[in-house]
Amino acid sequence: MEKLHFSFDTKEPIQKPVHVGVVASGDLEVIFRPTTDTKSDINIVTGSDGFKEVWQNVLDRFFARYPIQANIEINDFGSTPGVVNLRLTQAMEALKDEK
Amino acid sequence: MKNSFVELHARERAEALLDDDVRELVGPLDNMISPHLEPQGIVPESDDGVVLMRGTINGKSALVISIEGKFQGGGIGEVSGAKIVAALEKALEDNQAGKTIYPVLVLDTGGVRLQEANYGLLSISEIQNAVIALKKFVPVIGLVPGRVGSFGGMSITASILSYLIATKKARIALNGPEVIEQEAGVREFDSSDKDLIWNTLGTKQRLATGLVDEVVEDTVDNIKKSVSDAIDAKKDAHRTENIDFYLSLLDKLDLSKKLDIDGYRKLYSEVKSEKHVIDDAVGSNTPGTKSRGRVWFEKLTGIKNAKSSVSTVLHAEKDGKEYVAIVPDADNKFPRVRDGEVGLEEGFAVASIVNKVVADDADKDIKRPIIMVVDVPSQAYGYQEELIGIHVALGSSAAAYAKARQAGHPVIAFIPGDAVSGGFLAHGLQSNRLIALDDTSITIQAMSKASAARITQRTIAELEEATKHVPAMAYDIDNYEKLGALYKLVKGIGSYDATDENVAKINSIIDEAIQTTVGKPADLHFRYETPIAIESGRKATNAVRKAVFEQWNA
Amino acid sequence: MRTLWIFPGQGGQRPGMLKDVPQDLKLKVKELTGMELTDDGVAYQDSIQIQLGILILQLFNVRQLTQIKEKPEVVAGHSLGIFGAAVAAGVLSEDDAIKIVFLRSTKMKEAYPVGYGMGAIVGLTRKEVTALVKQVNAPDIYVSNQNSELQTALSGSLDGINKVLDLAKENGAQKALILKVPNPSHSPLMQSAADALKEAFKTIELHRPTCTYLTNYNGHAVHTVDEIKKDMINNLIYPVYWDTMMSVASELGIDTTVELEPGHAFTRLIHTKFPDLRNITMSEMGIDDTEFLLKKWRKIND
Amino acid sequence: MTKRSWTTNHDAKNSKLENVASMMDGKFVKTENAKELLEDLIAPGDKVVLEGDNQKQASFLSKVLASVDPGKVHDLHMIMSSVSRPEHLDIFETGIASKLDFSFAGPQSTRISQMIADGTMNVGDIHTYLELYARLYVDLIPNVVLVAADKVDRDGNLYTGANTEETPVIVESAAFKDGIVIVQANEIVDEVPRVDIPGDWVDVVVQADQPYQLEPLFTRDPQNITELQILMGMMAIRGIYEKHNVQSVNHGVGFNTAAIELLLPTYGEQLGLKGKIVPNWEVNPTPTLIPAIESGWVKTIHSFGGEVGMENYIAHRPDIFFVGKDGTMRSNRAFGQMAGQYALDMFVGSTLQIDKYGNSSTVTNGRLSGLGGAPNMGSNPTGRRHSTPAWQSLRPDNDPLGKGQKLVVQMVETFGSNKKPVFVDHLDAEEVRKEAKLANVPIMIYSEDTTHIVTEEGIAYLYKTDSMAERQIAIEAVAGVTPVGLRSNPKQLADLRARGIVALPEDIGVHRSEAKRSLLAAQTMDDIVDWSDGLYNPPAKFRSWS
Repeated sequence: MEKLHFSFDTKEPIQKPVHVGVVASGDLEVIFRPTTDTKSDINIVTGSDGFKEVWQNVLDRFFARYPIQANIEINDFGSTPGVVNLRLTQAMEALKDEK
Repeated sequence: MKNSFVELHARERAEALLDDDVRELVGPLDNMISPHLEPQGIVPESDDGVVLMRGTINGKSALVISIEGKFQGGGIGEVSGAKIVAALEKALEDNQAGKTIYPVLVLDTGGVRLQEANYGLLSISEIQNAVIALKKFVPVIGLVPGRVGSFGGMSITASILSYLIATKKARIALNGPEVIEQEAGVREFDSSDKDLIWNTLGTKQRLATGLVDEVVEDTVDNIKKSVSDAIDAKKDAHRTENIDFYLSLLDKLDLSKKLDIDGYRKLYSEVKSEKHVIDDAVGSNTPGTKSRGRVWFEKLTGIKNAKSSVSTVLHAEKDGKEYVAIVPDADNKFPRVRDGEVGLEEGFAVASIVNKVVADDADKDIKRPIIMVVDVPSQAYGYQEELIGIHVALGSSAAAYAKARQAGHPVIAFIPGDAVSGGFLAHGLQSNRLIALDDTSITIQAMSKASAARITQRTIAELEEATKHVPAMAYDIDNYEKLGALYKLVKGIGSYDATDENVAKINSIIDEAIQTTVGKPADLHFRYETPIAIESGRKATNAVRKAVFEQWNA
Repeated sequence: MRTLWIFPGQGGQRPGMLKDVPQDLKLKVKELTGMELTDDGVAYQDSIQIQLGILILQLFNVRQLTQIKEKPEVVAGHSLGIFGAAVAAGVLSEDDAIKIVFLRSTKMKEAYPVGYGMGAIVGLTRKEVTALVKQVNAPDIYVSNQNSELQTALSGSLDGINKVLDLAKENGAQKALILKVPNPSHSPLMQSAADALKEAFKTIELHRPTCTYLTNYNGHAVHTVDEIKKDMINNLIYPVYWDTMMSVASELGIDTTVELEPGHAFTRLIHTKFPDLRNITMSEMGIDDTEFLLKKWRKIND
Repeated sequence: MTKRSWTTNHDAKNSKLENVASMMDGKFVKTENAKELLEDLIAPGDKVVLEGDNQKQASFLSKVLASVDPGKVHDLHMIMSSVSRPEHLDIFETGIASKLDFSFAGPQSTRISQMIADGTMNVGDIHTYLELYARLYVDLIPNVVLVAADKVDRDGNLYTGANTEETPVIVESAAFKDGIVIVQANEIVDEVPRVDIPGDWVDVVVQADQPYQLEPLFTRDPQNITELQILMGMMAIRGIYEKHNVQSVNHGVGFNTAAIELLLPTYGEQLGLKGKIVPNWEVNPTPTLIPAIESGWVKTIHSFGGEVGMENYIAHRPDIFFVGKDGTMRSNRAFGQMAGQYALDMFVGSTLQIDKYGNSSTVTNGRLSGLGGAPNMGSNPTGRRHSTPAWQSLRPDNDPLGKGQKLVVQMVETFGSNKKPVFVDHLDAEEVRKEAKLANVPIMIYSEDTTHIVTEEGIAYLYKTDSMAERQIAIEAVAGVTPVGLRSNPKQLADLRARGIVALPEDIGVHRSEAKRSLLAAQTMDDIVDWSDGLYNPPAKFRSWS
């Protein structure tokens, strides 16, 4: 198990918290919380060691497309980068929903 | 099919059962994760795998408790267990105050979360106690949708629920086939034989033999309707009050050949229930199979070489206290119950005995204390035990003890021997005071090391390494004390040292324990309020309870 | 039904594993090699005790399986395990196997250059590991056993291996560690052992195999004495291509595996690769349960 | 000058048949004489076709062939569309055979790669199915063909039913060029339900000791379909099937295509596409199509071969499938492959690796699995002349002589389940070419034939790119965080989206949160059985327990 931390200088603060996903095998859960910082902090707890660089790439790409300001927590149980991206973008969709 | 319920995650299932306006308690944003997983290199989940949601089911105020089968196989740990118990207790409070609220449990669980073994066992016994109390007011409906199904201690809980609805994608049993194969060998239960597993544990068979009350098609609408109708009809299968039926059934069981599915369906349909009364143990001149439990029972009751109509269950009254013990019988007619395990007959016999004590004292103000003498290496691991439904037997005795305690009988557990898994849930964990001897030979755990290693895919060495970080994983009594559940850990008395002087000492501790229950609520809160529990043992439990109570009302 | 018998190598030894092994096998070891197998914690620090112990345990398992009229369609040994496999295939006698394994373990003990050993990387393909070794470009580092698609061993100088392990961790390897193996097995550095075995095999009579044998050195399915002999002689200087052997076994149509003692490591590997195969591990299931399952599956199959 | 005889082949065949006449009872030979029969009828060096596509195997005859005396029968030149049984390769170890021309070898990819590398086997070449069948009539004309049939009557008429597959094209190539046609029969009957192959084409029939082996190759358990595959299926339906008004399609076997089949009756219906797209299919009767059939999405299905368990369902749906008057399906692999090449709007497949240019291959871990049918159907047939709206939608605006092209869609997740990137700079196939001494790199589908790539990130409309450089940039935009994908940058992505060369889910109105398993019309095999009113009977290994 590995704990990773990343941070990104971003500008668009999110308005409400959002939770997506389940810590199942090959899956992850993602929690967005509004933050007062002018940057996004990402804390990841993952069951697969040695993928720091891949996480960096996934997050670089995500924040390039969605430069949001949020406190993000991820609990990951061995998902592929595709599933990580799916959950992050689903969280973005949930943010836009009024429901 | 379209709109499948089984495909949904635990949170979606809760939302699907409830009408639109819902509110989750202690959800993912509260981040009450299990403190015991990260030290073992396991990724936690923000809701620790249990969703508590309040709302209405077709207008009826309801609490849905939905276990996430996909997180750690739906295993119950300290935090997830405490969430369930706290929510059930608030529902009880509301019902007692006339504010009717119907609890619904969605069981998708392997039972105890092995990485938090003893916390899982404690929580499951506390869940069972809360369900028994609630059933006096409202039906407590259980739903087993599947893929994981319901296994282990939570199947004992399932047997105690008022009404059990399932889909055909679920299985229900106490011991998984892999555990039985590990404990009893492949000829007892071949875990590679998928047909055998599903035909034995699948809900089609469970419906035919009274272990499930309704099997519904896997759609959200069907399932919501069944749950709602069951509530309206105040359904109650009284599954754990079927004791004479099962004791009659066991009398007719032909143990000369291996029981199979057709054989059992035939037997189940033909048995006529006859009243069974199990008399007090009497003295004899032939000693029974040696065990710590037998030694102490005989010394505490003064009955030498005690024997009874059920060779493995002894009970007797002495100085106004009812003693109950489960003991081994090396040549017991049940082949899988020869070392003191709690099997079918033991569960139903203990239930019969305890229910009779409660009935006899029903109109008395002072209720006789019931003293469990606990030395149970485990529940029985056997194919026919699963086929008949050993989880119902253990549920029957757990329910009997809980009802006795809630009726005012002080229930004290004295532990001179082992206290393991389903055996301890059936005969031990429904007591509101736990007294144990400080002897290294005693094992208190959820599963044997060999089985736990196989299920968690670790070597026994890795398992032992983990126990160093998480006391709840440990097998010895000293670590168990750290959980704060014991009333007293008696030092200086070995588990076989039942000298007159030691017996007198234990008797006085038991009497003292009885006094501490007088005038106190008949629940299991004692375990949360001991100094060790508050300071460390149940810190996470108490934090979760506080959060659930605060969030209960919007 | 087509069964594959799997003979594990060093690693699964534990004190007391020889308690059921018949006295005549232990006596054979004493007569043929002068070694007294003590089967305890101290013994299993010594490579000779470990290898001879595992061998006679597997010879006993082969006798047990033969007694219940079981015959393998395919046999596969991992490193030390190939000698048990050769006996099961009827190529090598029990006595010769004991003598050869004694020679092999003695040579391995002698060829004990301090600072040499093995490492393992989990999570990278052989291609990726090979590229890292090239990148480190230090002497005496060889890409060695391939136990599964993403489990590759390294053999050679420990300094060199450690450099590769560090690189691996930065490139997505889940695990990268030094193995508790005292010599650079399965690499050209063990040539002296291969020479000694070559000499010994000159005077050993071998017979045609009664089943298919999967070679360590290139993962082929073979049926000739020469190929099996080559595998036994050169076993220590070539990698064990276990992943390829298991693919070939599956292509030969096997549907059931029986892993002989000790341990169940290789059953776990093949179960991840081919989940539909039925598996038996003799270390957990005794011969009675093994017989029960094989008879039951054979009835379903045929 | 002696007169040249023009019937040398005919005479040779007759003399061979004569010296086995003692074994023959009409066209029939006893099961126990099969070995002797092959030893007499097959001469060393003969070209022998052994029937075995990846489903139906002439398994009795292949076992008998492996048991013949290598002294009598050796150095055969085998011609096999699919190498899938162990004995298919054993005959090369014993010298019975020495040369092989084939198409697919997935189930034996390790052994065949080893044999090629160490020279036990000499490979003529690797083909797609259609070109292999075609060569049976040009430069690979067989001396002997060994095929399998379900039922055979007294006159040797064959009933091959749903599993007709490649039997006709093989038998015809021998029957009319003095090749010897040997048939293994499951059953010898007085009257066959219908004649699939006339007795005139058949020389010898042997009763097999057990029915020929049949693999359920196209069955996919919906249980294993993931949310990513559902998202990609939604994008494909919206961004390709609907956008290009696709009417006829072939689905390569896989979970991506199974997801699309199970999304039509639910997601497709929500989009109002029923009756508007894909009425006509060239595909094996895959069970995951049942919900779409029952909901009225599908008008016709022609199949290369049958699928175990679907027989009864097909017999009850003659309006949809190609069914004989006896009520059972008639498949045809050669015609199916031809239809796949010339008659379809679109081919949808998946692959294990795609390089930066868009070439794809299914070579894995250095092992040659062969090519099969995908390269044929995943290619743009320049010879085709008729047009359809889908083809036209790919026609570049500024090309007066343009005629559009077939849609060839590759669907892949950017990372495989082993967490290795699918998009790579160099295909593993490039190394395999050296090891297996092949003329060409075994590419499954070439870049220029690939019109769309779908990943979990989005769709790249490659046909819209005007240069290889722009094609690479489009691929990079949807290749996630693979080495290829990391070269993409936000500016390029924005430009490609603006010009419609790349679409993310939000660009085509696809909501990622809807990508849930509950959106599938069926989640388990039981659900599919229910959809079929119990007519579908899943093979044992797919039975979902309940």
